[in-house]
Amino acid sequence: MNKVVANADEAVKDIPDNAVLMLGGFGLCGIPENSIAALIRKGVKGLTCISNNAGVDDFGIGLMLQTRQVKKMISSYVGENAEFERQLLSGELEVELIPQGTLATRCMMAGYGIPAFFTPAGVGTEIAEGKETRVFDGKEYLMEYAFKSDFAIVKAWKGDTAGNLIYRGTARNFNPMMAMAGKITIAEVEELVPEGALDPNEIHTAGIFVNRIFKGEKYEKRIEQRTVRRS
Amino acid sequence: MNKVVANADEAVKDIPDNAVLMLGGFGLCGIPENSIAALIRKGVKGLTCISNNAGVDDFGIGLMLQTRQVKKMISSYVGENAEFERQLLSGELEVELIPQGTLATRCMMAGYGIPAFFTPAGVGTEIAEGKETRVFDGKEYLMEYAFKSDFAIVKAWKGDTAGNLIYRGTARNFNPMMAMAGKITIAEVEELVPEGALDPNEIHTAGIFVNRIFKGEKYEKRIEQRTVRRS
Amino acid sequence: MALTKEQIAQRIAKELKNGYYVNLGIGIPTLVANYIPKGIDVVLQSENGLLGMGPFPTEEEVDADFINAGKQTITTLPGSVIFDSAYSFGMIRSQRIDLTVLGAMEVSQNGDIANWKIPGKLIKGMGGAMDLVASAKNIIVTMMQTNPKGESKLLPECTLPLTGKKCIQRVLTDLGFYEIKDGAFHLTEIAPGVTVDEVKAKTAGKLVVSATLKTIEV
Amino acid sequence: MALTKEQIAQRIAKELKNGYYVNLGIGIPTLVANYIPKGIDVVLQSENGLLGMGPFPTEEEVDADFINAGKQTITTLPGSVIFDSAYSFGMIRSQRIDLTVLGAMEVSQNGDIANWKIPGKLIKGMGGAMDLVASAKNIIVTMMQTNPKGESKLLPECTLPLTGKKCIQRVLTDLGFYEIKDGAFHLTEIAPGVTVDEVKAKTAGKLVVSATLKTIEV
Repeated sequence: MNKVVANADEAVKDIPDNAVLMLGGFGLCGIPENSIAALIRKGVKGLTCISNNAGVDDFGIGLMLQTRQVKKMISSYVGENAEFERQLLSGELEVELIPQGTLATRCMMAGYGIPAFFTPAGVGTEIAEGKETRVFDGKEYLMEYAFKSDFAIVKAWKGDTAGNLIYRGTARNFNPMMAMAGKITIAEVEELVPEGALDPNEIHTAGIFVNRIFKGEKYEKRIEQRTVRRS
Repeated sequence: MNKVVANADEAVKDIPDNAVLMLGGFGLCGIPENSIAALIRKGVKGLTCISNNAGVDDFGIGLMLQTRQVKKMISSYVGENAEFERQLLSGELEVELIPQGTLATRCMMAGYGIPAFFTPAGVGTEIAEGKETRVFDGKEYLMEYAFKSDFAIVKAWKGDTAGNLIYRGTARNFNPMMAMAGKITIAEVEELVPEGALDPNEIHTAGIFVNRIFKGEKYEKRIEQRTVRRS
Repeated sequence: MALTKEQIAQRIAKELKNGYYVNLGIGIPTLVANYIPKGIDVVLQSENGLLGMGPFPTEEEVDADFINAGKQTITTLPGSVIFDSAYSFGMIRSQRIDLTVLGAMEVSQNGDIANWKIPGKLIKGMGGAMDLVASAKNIIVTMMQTNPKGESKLLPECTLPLTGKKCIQRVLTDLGFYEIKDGAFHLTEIAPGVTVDEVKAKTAGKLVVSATLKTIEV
Repeated sequence: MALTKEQIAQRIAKELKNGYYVNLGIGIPTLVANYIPKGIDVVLQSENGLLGMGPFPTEEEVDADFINAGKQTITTLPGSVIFDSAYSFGMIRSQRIDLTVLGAMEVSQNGDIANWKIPGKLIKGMGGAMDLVASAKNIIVTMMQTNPKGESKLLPECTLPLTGKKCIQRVLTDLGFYEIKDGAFHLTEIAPGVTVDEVKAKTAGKLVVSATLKTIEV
């Protein structure tokens, strides 16, 4: 089972204008750097991006904001980004804010083939407006839907040619759920290995969910908040 | 964080009569052998067991059927068990059959704090009787509820003293979801190691879900269908 | 001549395409694994939690921690993945399985299927069958055309409790290959040496013989 | 004297019990980690996907793949576990977190909380706050008693958009520790040197002074 494509440009080449994308990562941690760069080179427009954050001005999804490729962000937290603010205030950019756990779970449910589920997050807040509510065991819940997306783009640490993925540290975050949730899933990895090189017991994402995989180049792995202690 | 108890008897000592238990395993693979033996020694009665299968006559949950400790089985498949058949036909034992994917997902949802969800399994069949149905994107789904259980008893390969677990091979099956779903979760392991001995990236069940852990003795690991090829 | 079980499996194997993920039920479907065409790379899913099911182990390789959905000891292959049962049915429900092959007791001309329960007989349970039939996008049901009493298993309506409703599009029996559409069994392929009259006699449901009827190559 | 941020953190740290799993929000709550009592074994959860958060790394240890929910570089500890964000909020929703500490802009006497959005100001988003407040069984909200304009943040009703409704039972400010019940803030502990009159003046919501009012030890 060989899902390897040559590079990021090849992987994203059929993503059309106005596509709905999922992009893995939390902050700048575990984001598909190479695929974002390829999307910018390709110049695809009008994107809806489901991603927990929107990057910073000069890294991550922030780069696609600079080039005005994003029509709408669906995120839980979008601070730390001046260009984002400007586009939002000017009305160039739509934003839909979703509680982080709901965001993660709506991705997961897409991968699990479960169209809707109930969560207490947002009950009694503006997030609940227009949503069906329901009481279970005396507690109120909102009904939330699985996301629909055209492409999911994730970043893993190691992957094999069959698309099996292993993430590293907290760079895992949203990547495993999004990998399960795309109509087409693209995975970029730091290390691409042959089938059989990964222990079947240690794989985080099964290759069945991954349509294309490639080895990314020169990961910058930008750090947003470098906090250190004295050694 | 030390969750180690001395042995199986200690782990199950407060399981009362009429408790609702989840028991991990698929067939005889990955079942909590030591805990089942301790439940038999303890002689607790009237149990409701949520488990994909009911063991065979002389192994697994089948042993608890011999001792008439089980009031009700909630399973997806209960063949291969003569005592089970006898008790079922005589009305001594109640059985609730649930599609395997629904069974797995109802465990998972309990661990995820999601009280209800929608699945297509069983639509239009007797499984759907009395259940709410709903159409999403033109397809009909049943609303199913998260399980409630008093104790979940799982079997892992390796575990650390904080309750973090790693399973091996297809002995994983229902164990990770059930581990998340018990009010009290008991884990028995083949190898008990100190905190720090397991790679944080390779752990399948986070210790936060596990209340008690112990090293099981003399795993028999009975094989139900020994199928071999010529070497 | 009606097809043998092996010939049924061989015919199904021709439906396999390169890159397919396949779930094979217990019985005849399992035999399909023996006839995967050369050069066709398929991955077998076992719903208890394995993708990339290998052959049975040798005596030395037998490991109780590695079994398939039929509880048989099996092996893994390079590229195999292990996962829990919820994740496994996640991939089934979200339609990542390209082909599902399963047995049945009855199929109706509306695509209903019954394969888990016979009233009056001891119930063993549906296992994963209800999840599979309700979720899979591409299912082939395979069974004998008639039951041991000689009664047709292709019916106007199922008489046994259903496993799934309006979910089956294709059935392969020992006598023919059928497409279910517009409330009828459309015979598209027939076993060599079997006559259309024999098929008609053994199909209780509405039968339409395809204008392009072919003989199954064996 | 009103409590300093460090003193607030110290007081909260006294609520920690051996074996607690704890989620600490950004700001004052994070400081609690500095005052975990000796002999008390607690595990810090970071909702982006880590249980067992360690201290900041040394320069040499800095690793971009290891960050906390505040996007700060962190380390792991023996016994740490990494998981995905859905699993992380799974443990939050199923109430495995024993104590959640978070900041707020406003709290109402009914237990409503507002801490994510100020109309007219740029919205950054709620992150995990709505999931946490709706799910946690044991929450301490910590904040200054008044905003920079001197207006009380303990209100009859929140004026800002809510993060959660009727979910807060305990609030610790620089002036006092409150239990919210029966539609009122019950002052159970007061900062040393602060008078009940000052608390009254700075509490817009209904205030009840506990008969067993204690002074917070600092």
